[in-house]
Amino acid sequence: MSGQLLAFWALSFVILSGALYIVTTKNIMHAVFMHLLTMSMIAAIYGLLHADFMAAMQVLIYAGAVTAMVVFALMLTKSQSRPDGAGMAVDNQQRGASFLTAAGFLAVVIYVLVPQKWAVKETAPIVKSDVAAMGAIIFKSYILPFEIISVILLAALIGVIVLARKED
Amino acid sequence: MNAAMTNYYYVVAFAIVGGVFGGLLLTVARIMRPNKVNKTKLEAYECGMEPFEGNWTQYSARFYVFALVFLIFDVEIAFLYPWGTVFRDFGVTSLIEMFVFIGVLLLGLVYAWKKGVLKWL
Amino acid sequence: MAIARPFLIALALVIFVLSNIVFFMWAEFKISGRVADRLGPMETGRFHGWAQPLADILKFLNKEDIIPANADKLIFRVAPFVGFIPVVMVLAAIPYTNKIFVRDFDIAVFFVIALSSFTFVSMVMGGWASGNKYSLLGAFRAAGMLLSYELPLGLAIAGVVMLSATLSLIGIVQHQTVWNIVLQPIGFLVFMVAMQAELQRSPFDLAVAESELVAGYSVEYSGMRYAMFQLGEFFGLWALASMAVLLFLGGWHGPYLPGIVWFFIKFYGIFLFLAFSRVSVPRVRPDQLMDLGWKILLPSALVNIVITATLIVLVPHYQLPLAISEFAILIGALYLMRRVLK
Amino acid sequence: MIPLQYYIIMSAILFTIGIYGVLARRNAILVLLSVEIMFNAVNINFMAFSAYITPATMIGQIYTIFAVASGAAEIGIGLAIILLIYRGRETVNVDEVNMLKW
Amino acid sequence: MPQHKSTPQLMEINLGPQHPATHGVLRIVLTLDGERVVKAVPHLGYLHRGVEKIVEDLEYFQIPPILDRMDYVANLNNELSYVMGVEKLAGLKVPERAEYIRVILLEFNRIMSHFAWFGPFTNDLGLFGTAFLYGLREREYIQRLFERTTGARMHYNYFTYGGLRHDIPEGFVEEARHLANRLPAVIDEFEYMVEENEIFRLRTIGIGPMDGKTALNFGASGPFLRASGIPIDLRKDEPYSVYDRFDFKVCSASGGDCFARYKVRMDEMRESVKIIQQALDQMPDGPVRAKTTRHLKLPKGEVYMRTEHARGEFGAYIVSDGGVRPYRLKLRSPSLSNLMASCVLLPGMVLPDLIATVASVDIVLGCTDR
Repeated sequence: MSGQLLAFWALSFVILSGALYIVTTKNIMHAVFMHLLTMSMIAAIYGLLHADFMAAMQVLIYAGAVTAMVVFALMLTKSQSRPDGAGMAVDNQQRGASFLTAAGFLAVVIYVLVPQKWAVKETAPIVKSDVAAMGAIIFKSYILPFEIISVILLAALIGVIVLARKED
Repeated sequence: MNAAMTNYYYVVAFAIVGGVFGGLLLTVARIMRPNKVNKTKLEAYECGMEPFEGNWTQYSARFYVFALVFLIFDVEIAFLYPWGTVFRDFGVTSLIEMFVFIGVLLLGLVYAWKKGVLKWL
Repeated sequence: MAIARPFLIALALVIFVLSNIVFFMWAEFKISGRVADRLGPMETGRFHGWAQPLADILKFLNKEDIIPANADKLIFRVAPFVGFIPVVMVLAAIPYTNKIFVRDFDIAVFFVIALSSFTFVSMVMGGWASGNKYSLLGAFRAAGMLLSYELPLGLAIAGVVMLSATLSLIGIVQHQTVWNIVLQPIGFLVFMVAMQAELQRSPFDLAVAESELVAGYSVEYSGMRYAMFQLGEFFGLWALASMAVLLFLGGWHGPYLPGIVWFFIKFYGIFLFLAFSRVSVPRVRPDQLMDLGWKILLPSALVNIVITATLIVLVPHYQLPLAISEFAILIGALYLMRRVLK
Repeated sequence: MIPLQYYIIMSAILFTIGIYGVLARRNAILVLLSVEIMFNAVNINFMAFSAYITPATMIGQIYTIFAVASGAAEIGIGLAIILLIYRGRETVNVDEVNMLKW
Repeated sequence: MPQHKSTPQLMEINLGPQHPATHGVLRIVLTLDGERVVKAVPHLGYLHRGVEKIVEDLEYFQIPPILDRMDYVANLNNELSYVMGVEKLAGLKVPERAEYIRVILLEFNRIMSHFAWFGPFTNDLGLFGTAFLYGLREREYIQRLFERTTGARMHYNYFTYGGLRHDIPEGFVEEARHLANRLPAVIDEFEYMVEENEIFRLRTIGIGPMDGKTALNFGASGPFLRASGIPIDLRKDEPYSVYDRFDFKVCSASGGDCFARYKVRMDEMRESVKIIQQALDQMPDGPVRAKTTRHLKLPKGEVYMRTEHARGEFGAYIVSDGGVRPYRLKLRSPSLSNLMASCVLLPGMVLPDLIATVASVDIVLGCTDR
């Protein structure tokens, strides 16, 4: 087993168990910080795919900004009166049905996807993850989505300000 | 192992060393330190008095707006770096593109400013 | 051997940085002592109290470790590590000269910025998990101010990235025939202020604000766990001060002396600045801090980017015009601010 | 060399966990976190395909960048809506928020 | 479905008694909305030693040491009101020389007290101990003089009815003159240290503004009141001792904010230096103590004597039933009134401003709690 494969297994284990923890724990704050861990490990997966810029961006945005927002939102909603969230019902009554739905979905996906033959480049992945190369591609070919992103972000900002200002 | 993977290997090694080092410090402390816990010691500190009930406070929604503005500018930084490495090659075009991008986000900042949500406390 | 090498390097580097940190601590004692017209530690170790930091570490090791009853035990234990491990990882990306470095990362700058966002996570975790009102308030402050100052920090660096068209720290230093502080004075100022805020040092030590929140997010931490937060802060100081040297002060460039000496001369210059500013100004209020971050530093960093980009693209030999216009704007803005504040 | 299938299966499982979370969770913030998990499962897929199939043009990777950026906007708005509901109803439980108007 | 707006979650928190910025053991129970103070209730009594009750069992000559322990930063100012009250009731005439020495020591003590305020005040604003130690350093020089004069560093027990316990030591005048000549430069240095500092100005100007009327209604006095633009100073308005022979200004400032309080104290120290210099020049020779008996019996009656303490009006109300012990000794402490006055300012402030305001009032808990 090569080192990369080992790393992949380890990362997958952490990611999947972290995700399972997020969807099953009763403690919301634990879920938030486990989310942080999971996202950081996904960043490591990106590293394994030779996309170090994306890995750093994943850490920057998910570990930094999104965690901050979720923590703030949690603190604003007082969704628990005690830090450990004891005595809170965080799940609904559809756990069994949800599990069946999810399992069915997984079965279908695996049934469809796994036998598929992908046109994998034999030499791949060898791309040198160069920020400059990526910048060149974005600013040459994807300039419209780039500008649209800025508008979306602006819309989100204005939306949040309008929503948050309702109190006054 | 190619160069990029070696980089990651180093980063992981540093992380492990950091973790182990921290753990080592705590372990040494665990051996050395006294451990005489009593109920009073385990109380939360509140200036020497018994704490009032409820250590949970609801902050104003303004703070949330801070987090969001931060998120948005964080995304902008993430785009600025690749742009900063290549923008000379495209000349004036990329300049204009970026100005539009920054301008639109700046509009958001100015909007937030004018609406008075950039006010902590 | 190839497998163990990174670990050995990491260990050596951590120990090297740690020994420097011991010196930092002593120097800070001495500097804050001299500034306050006293001697600072004199007894421990006989010669000018050189052993005081070691004694402090020993004391930390001997302190009882108390986890409050209503704390969230898991997060309480994990938080110091979340603060500590990323700053150790950052060490992998920092070069000291073009010969002495761990790895030359393609995205070193971005890597450092990304990892520095863990600092505030650790503070929020620690402050929240303590189950204490003061630490909760401190955690809020930490979250707010670190968020607000990461933006100017990142944007100030963006100006440097644009000048050298690379994210590699070695590349950036090699590109600096003229030190970037000359070409990017606005960026440098923004970086220095944001750096102090990121490091939670006075006058921006709001999250620990001794006279207000007692010790902020770390109220309930004691002994070695508390020391780990402090260590993380010092490692962060190491990382960010090195970044300041590499990005703005020409890294290891300098005449006569070898590069590594130049690096550490500049590094300790930055450290002296931090040590002096810590003891000479009062703490700002949270809202003033936010105003500074969002309404002064962030726009200035954006202005810096716009000027830099425009001049680089439009003027072939951009260095002189860039330096002149940046300095002109900086001086003008400072003058105006002074007029407005008076 | 890690086969591409590994990534796909891993992200499929991750996506499934996210689906379970969205369906079974009652707390809106946890639902949103589950959505984030699904989101990242998709991103892993993009990245894997990008690395294995179009390494030169980086299509998947660029797609992911934009997806992350718009995802950031999404979670921002999502949380803001949750906050608004909380302010009106004192609850963040999605099964109690069943009216069209509040 | 009924619509209801969520009420802000308020947090109740203890600020003190054991807190780095409450100057002893003041406890303020705060109700916070985020960091904004909704309600602030001071709780006193953590340093209550029953001074007023203890003194009922003591003879008149035994009382000054107890009073020393009230306001432990400006001790001589405490003693003065009481001994002057006793003198007034007993009809004692204090020798000139004793009056002058009293004035010199009182003004030095005022300066010491203001130094001891200046340091912690900057510390509470977050200045990392620098100005604190500068303040204490200057205080130390004066304290050494006091130690040589009175024999104690803190609880001097130097004033007694009829004058002083003993005469000043050799070289007192020279040392005092040296100190007095040195102090203006020191005060300038302190001002230079903080006043031009942008952050200091931001943290103090306009923070905790107190209007003069409210301050008066709460019975505030001293620098706290004068900072609100009401120049009431007992040394000028009803001169006691020999204060009418000196030329000095009553310092006041408008605004009533933390900066004004700081400024008033700084100016006041300069005036005190002037008084000291004049007193040193005019000081006559002679005895320092009138003829009195140890077990003094006061005639039946009552007297209220008030003097300008470093923190405001310090009053001693002595009721005598004709015995060797007071029937009742009521002490009016300026700290208490000033603290109560400042507490109306606190709601609506944010926590750092609250700390700055409470610090700027200059309370000494030994004085408020007695």
